[in-house]
Amino acid sequence: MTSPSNHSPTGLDGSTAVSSAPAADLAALDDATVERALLRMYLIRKFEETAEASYMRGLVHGTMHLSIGQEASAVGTILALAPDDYILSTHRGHGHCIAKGGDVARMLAEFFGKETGYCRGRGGSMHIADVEGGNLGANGIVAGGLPIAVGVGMSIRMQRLPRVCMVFFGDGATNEGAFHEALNMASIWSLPIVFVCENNHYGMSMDVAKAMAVANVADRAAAYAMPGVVVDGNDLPAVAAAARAAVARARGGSGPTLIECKTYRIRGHSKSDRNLYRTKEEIDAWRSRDPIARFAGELLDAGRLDAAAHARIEAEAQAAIDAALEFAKSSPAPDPAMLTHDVYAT
Amino acid sequence: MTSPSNHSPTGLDGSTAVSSAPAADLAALDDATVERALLRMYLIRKFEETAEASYMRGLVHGTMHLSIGQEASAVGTILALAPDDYILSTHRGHGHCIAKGGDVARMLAEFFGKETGYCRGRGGSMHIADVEGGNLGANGIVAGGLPIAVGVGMSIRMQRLPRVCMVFFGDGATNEGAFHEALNMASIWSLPIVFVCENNHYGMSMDVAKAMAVANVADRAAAYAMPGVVVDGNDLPAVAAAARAAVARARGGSGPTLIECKTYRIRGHSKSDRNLYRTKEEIDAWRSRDPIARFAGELLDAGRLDAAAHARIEAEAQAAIDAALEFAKSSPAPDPAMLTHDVYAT
Amino acid sequence: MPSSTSAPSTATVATSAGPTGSAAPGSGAAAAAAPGTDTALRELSYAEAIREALAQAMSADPRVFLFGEDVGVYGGAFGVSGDLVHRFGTERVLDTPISELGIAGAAVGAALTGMRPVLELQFSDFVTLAMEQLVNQAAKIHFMFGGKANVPMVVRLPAGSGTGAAAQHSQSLEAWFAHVPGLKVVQPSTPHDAKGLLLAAIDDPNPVLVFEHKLLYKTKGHVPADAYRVPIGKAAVRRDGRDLTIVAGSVMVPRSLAAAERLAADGIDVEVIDLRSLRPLDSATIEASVSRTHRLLIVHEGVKTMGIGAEISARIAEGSAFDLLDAPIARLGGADTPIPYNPVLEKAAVPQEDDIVRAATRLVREGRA
Amino acid sequence: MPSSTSAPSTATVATSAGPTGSAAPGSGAAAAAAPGTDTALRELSYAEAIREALAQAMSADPRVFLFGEDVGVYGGAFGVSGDLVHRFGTERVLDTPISELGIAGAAVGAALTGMRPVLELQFSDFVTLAMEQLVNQAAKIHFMFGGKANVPMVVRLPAGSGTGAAAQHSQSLEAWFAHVPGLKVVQPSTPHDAKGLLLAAIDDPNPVLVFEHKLLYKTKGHVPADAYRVPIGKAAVRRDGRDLTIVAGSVMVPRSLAAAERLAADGIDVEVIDLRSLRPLDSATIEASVSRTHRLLIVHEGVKTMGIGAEISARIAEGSAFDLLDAPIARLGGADTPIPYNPVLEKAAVPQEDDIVRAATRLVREGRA
Ligand SMILES: Cc1ncc(C[n+]2csc(CCOP(=O)(O)OP(=O)(O)O)c2C)c(N)n1
Ligand SMILES: Cc1ncc(C[n+]2csc(CCOP(=O)(O)OP(=O)(O)O)c2C)c(N)n1
Ligand SMILES: [Mg+2]
Ligand SMILES: [Mg+2]
Repeated sequence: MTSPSNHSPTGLDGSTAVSSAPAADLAALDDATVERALLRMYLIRKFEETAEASYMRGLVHGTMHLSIGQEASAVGTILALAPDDYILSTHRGHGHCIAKGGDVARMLAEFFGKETGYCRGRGGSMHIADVEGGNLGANGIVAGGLPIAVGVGMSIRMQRLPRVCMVFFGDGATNEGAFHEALNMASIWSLPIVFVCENNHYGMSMDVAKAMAVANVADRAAAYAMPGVVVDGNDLPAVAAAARAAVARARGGSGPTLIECKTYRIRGHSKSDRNLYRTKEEIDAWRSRDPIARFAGELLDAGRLDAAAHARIEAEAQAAIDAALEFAKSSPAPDPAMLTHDVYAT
Repeated sequence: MTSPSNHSPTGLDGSTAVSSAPAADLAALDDATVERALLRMYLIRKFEETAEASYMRGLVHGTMHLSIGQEASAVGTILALAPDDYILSTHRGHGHCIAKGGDVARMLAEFFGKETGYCRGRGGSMHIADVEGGNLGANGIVAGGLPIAVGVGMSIRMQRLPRVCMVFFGDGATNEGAFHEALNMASIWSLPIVFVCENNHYGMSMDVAKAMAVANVADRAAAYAMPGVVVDGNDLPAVAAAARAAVARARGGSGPTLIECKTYRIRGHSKSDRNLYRTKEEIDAWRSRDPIARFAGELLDAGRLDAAAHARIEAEAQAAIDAALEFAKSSPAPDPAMLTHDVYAT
Repeated sequence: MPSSTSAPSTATVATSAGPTGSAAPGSGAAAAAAPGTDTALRELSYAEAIREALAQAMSADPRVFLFGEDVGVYGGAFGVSGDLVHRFGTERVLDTPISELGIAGAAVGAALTGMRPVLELQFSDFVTLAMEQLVNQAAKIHFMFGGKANVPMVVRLPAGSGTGAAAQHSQSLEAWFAHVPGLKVVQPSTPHDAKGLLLAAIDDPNPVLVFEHKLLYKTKGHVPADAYRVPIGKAAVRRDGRDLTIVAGSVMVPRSLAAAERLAADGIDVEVIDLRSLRPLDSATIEASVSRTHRLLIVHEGVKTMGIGAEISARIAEGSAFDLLDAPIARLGGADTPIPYNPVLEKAAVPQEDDIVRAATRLVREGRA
Repeated sequence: MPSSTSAPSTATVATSAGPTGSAAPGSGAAAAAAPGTDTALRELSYAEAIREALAQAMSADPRVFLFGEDVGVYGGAFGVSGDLVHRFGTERVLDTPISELGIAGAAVGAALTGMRPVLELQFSDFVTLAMEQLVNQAAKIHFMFGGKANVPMVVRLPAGSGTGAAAQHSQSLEAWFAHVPGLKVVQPSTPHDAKGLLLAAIDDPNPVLVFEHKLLYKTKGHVPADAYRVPIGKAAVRRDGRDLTIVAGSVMVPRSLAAAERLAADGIDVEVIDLRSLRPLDSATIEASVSRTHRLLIVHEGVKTMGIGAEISARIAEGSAFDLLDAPIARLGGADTPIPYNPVLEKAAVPQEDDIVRAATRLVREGRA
């Protein structure tokens, strides 16, 4: 089967989303929270667009994995976390970092390989970490963060901290052995972990429907006697509601939850992607469910936001990214003489 | 929790065995088959006892993993296979090899490290393979055979052969990532594989109830949209019935099945085991469900075997093992000058 | 037989088969060869050469198949498999889930039962997930089973730095596998060898790891149309010289050849040996060269400490060339660091042409690198 | 400062700290020390010494915990953890499922967030399943994150052959990790160092791999009661000598010391250096010795090709000792084969005392091993 499949967004592949009460989900978020959520979604979108444009203009090298279209998943889940909770992110991790409160200037500086970047130019896009902010890092290895999350959960438990660890991964990552081992250990030890699968329907070119035999990644939670929750990943209030429940469960000592956010990656997997495995129609159908436009629309409809405030938020995001770009460009590069410093901690 | 748990054999941990028709399961086996099954069970038991005694007398070095108490699982499943079907075995693999028709003399010679052994003394207990007989080898790596089975299944499929691959593993192995990756691939590609989990309730000292959160290993099959079957692993006809169904399904192109044989390891995990993690009562309770005595008893009760035939079969097994021991002892050791031969195929 | 020169890393490298590198005539059908092509002029890229080898092997032998992540319609992360799925179908060019341990084991199982699998690992760094199957199973089964089973499988591993992919996507781990009896390890540096070594690897009854270099995929060179083999275990002299032997592998070969031209202009006459195979290691070719030049510089991208240069240095020093050395053997290898993201640091982390020129000059002029 | 002799592999090895091995006074509470013991006579086995180090570290620091397969009530596959679970409870001596990749990653996560995990892998061979987390994550996080996070974790790995456990349970893979910047690798040969190096490893802010040897677990030696540290990165001279330097690690140290006694009776005076750390490698101590003895024999159990001896040989030959060598450096290492099951073949596959005596004699008498 080399023909691209069609993942219609409307049916969510026949699965039922957890939230059947969209109004209640939105009502559960206070005004400050909805503004913060919208701002962060815009920050992510504009960050990704700026990263892409910088790449196209040859300002950065390497590769990048953009999360355009997946903003509600990153922001909605992390809304449920406290500042000292932990996250572990993925190769497609810019959104998680911003959602957790990361500084877009230090992120973009990292993308530009600068000494002022989060990783002082050593890590780049795939390794951005904001350890002080609770972001224990993006990861270049698919499913690489999952076993690490188990250790973070153990650490929280042994230190008797009221924290939670939220770990992100894609649909493709759920076929790695690491996924299985991690979910099993988290479950038998009732660790305070929230597993968030961002199912964007493809692992690179591999259709999730060809890569696994079950309809939902969340169905796999049963193998660990863990709650598995499917949520419309482009619906911010719904994602936030699912995450709140899972975080409360984890913090309360009742153990981990697997949340599956059904969403879609609008851009190619990385720069080398020619989109041979999917149709333009499929991409367009998902484009029409843009999570930012949708959330903003709901807020306007519900009278929770007016057009002026919306414009102000978008402009604030744009200004932050513009400043970040300036910062990134003008920051100094690392000193090559320092090449082998920071290999070992002292 | 350092106190040993108690796995009562009667309740099978609350799970329901697949077979609710014991009489029919037995009736499904013809006379030649029941005799063969009983003979092979006795061969296994006596092989293991002889291996153990040889070890105790210092005739062999290394370690060994005995399957005493698990004979019905090995013999019952493999009864469903044709001679050119494949098996992949485990560190606790003597029973599988014998059940597949392996020569006990060449097995014992291998255990003694002799040139006449299946592996010419290079492999030992943990690596006995009878490639010509369709036994692709025991494996020293827990879950090591599972990914290999996927390749065997692919090979069968691509060569358009009517064969099946049956792969064995323990309960402990199901927590390895390899288990997950293998079952997933077998399922998405509908490969002709039968996965047989011999759940003897412990992975070394680790209680299966502590190592996973679900009641049955078979419950994990759901994560792969694969049938999962729990069977009383000490009930030979029931095991055989479950295996026949799974083999037929695989051979018919309908894909893999996960069979879980609930059983018990009567001996320690290996020579170094002091049984600190389980009670004498538990061991005794399972001893009373000895699969060989039970099957022989059923046969006698059902009039399928008389005492004389029973005695003849047991004696035949004993004679074969005695001859094997003689063969093993008197066989030549490998020539040390050949040390680095057979590292590469030519 | 000096080969023509080459510019730094991405330039065309002319293929000089060299004394030990004469290509054996291939046996398989040259399915992908353009008929009537003048083979003397026939140029392919390294990626195209690999694809041609795969196509020829699959056409000639129904047991051969390719599988891995995104090798199908995507055409491979580096475009190597390209259109093969359209030519051979999805069964023989099979996309897999992201399960490196599982697919490595699947290769073992298929090889054990009569197939000739070729597995692509998307980046060689991910071999860290497949070590169990490669090292404990593939490498040992023939021996552990007393010689009664073979595991004729090939693993292709895109390796190396220089693409800005940072520490987890830029490693050069090939030296590990040279430590594992039962495996063979090759590392082609030219389109010619990329094809010929891959075909030889597919023929081989043992597991063979083929380390390809990401920076070489687009380099072009002469590739004959027939299904020739390049023998595993034979190094190739790429350039003759009197003053110094440079042994290099993979992308370090074009860099060393470029350095050699600059050194020639400075009056230093360098012999360049392309290692090609790491296991078995062709010490004889190196030793013969060193007996003539009396000086040895080894260049590789993998971390210097415990890189393949350590073994080469140790072997040459303990062999008959010991008494003939006019200077201590020198090694250039990767710095003692993960590969950094920043492009300037990234370049500084592995030997570049300038480093080779500098080390070679010192070794010849000052007797020490 | 010649140490006392020792019989072959399983005999008691007297601990001679040697010039570079002076133990630093420890800081932790000596929880497990028998009060009032005369420390000069205090003997423990290698396994007991490790257990004592774990107990002292756990008593002194609540961040330290031990986990792995069967480390709890079973007491560890080789009895190393013994009764620790009864002393520290099941949270700090934690049995895990059989999930090597997962538990290695768990160590990374715990270390990243303030704990000091000590992970036991049941056999070092199973590290093949954990390479991803150790090599891509643990080793690189500090660097990839620009120095802003540490991964202070310890992995204990029982290694080596000699127990009849065959090819998948007998490997010596430590050389691989010496190739990985970001990791530290140690390999104690005595009970004294087994304790001191483990305590140093637990203190270290970096990931440290401790390769223990199965044949050494029952060997006895002097172990002070206090929580002393043996510095990582320092070799120890175990025996002074004039004619030849033998560098050995792990179980090859007692074998080399025994060989040295036999050689002494034959008039050959051997200096024996215990490598102790593979990364960082203490070339200085080796170089200093070789400058005095002018001959070097390296002995290790891991496969000779690409074993740690290759790096040592290369470093010494390219260093200042090059001109001082009276004979080529020689290496004894594992044969080019998986470890066989048959006990005679198994012994033949790795260096034994006789092999060391033979190689040393030839090197000194004939100038070539
Ligand atoms: C272990 C490993 N295998 C393969 C890759 C190459 N790779 C990077 S991202 C990716 C697809 C991942 O798919 P998914 O988990 O669904 O995440 P997505 O990219 O869709 O966000 C692949 C195959 C990798 N980085 N790590
Ligand atoms: C990858 C790996 N991890 C650990 C071991 C050590 N080990 C050998 S058998 C065993 C227990 C296996 O349990 P299970 O799968 O239930 O099989 P059983 O021994 O009960 O038959 C362990 C931990 C191993 N051989 N391989
Ligand atoms: Mg995806
Ligand atoms: Mg078990």
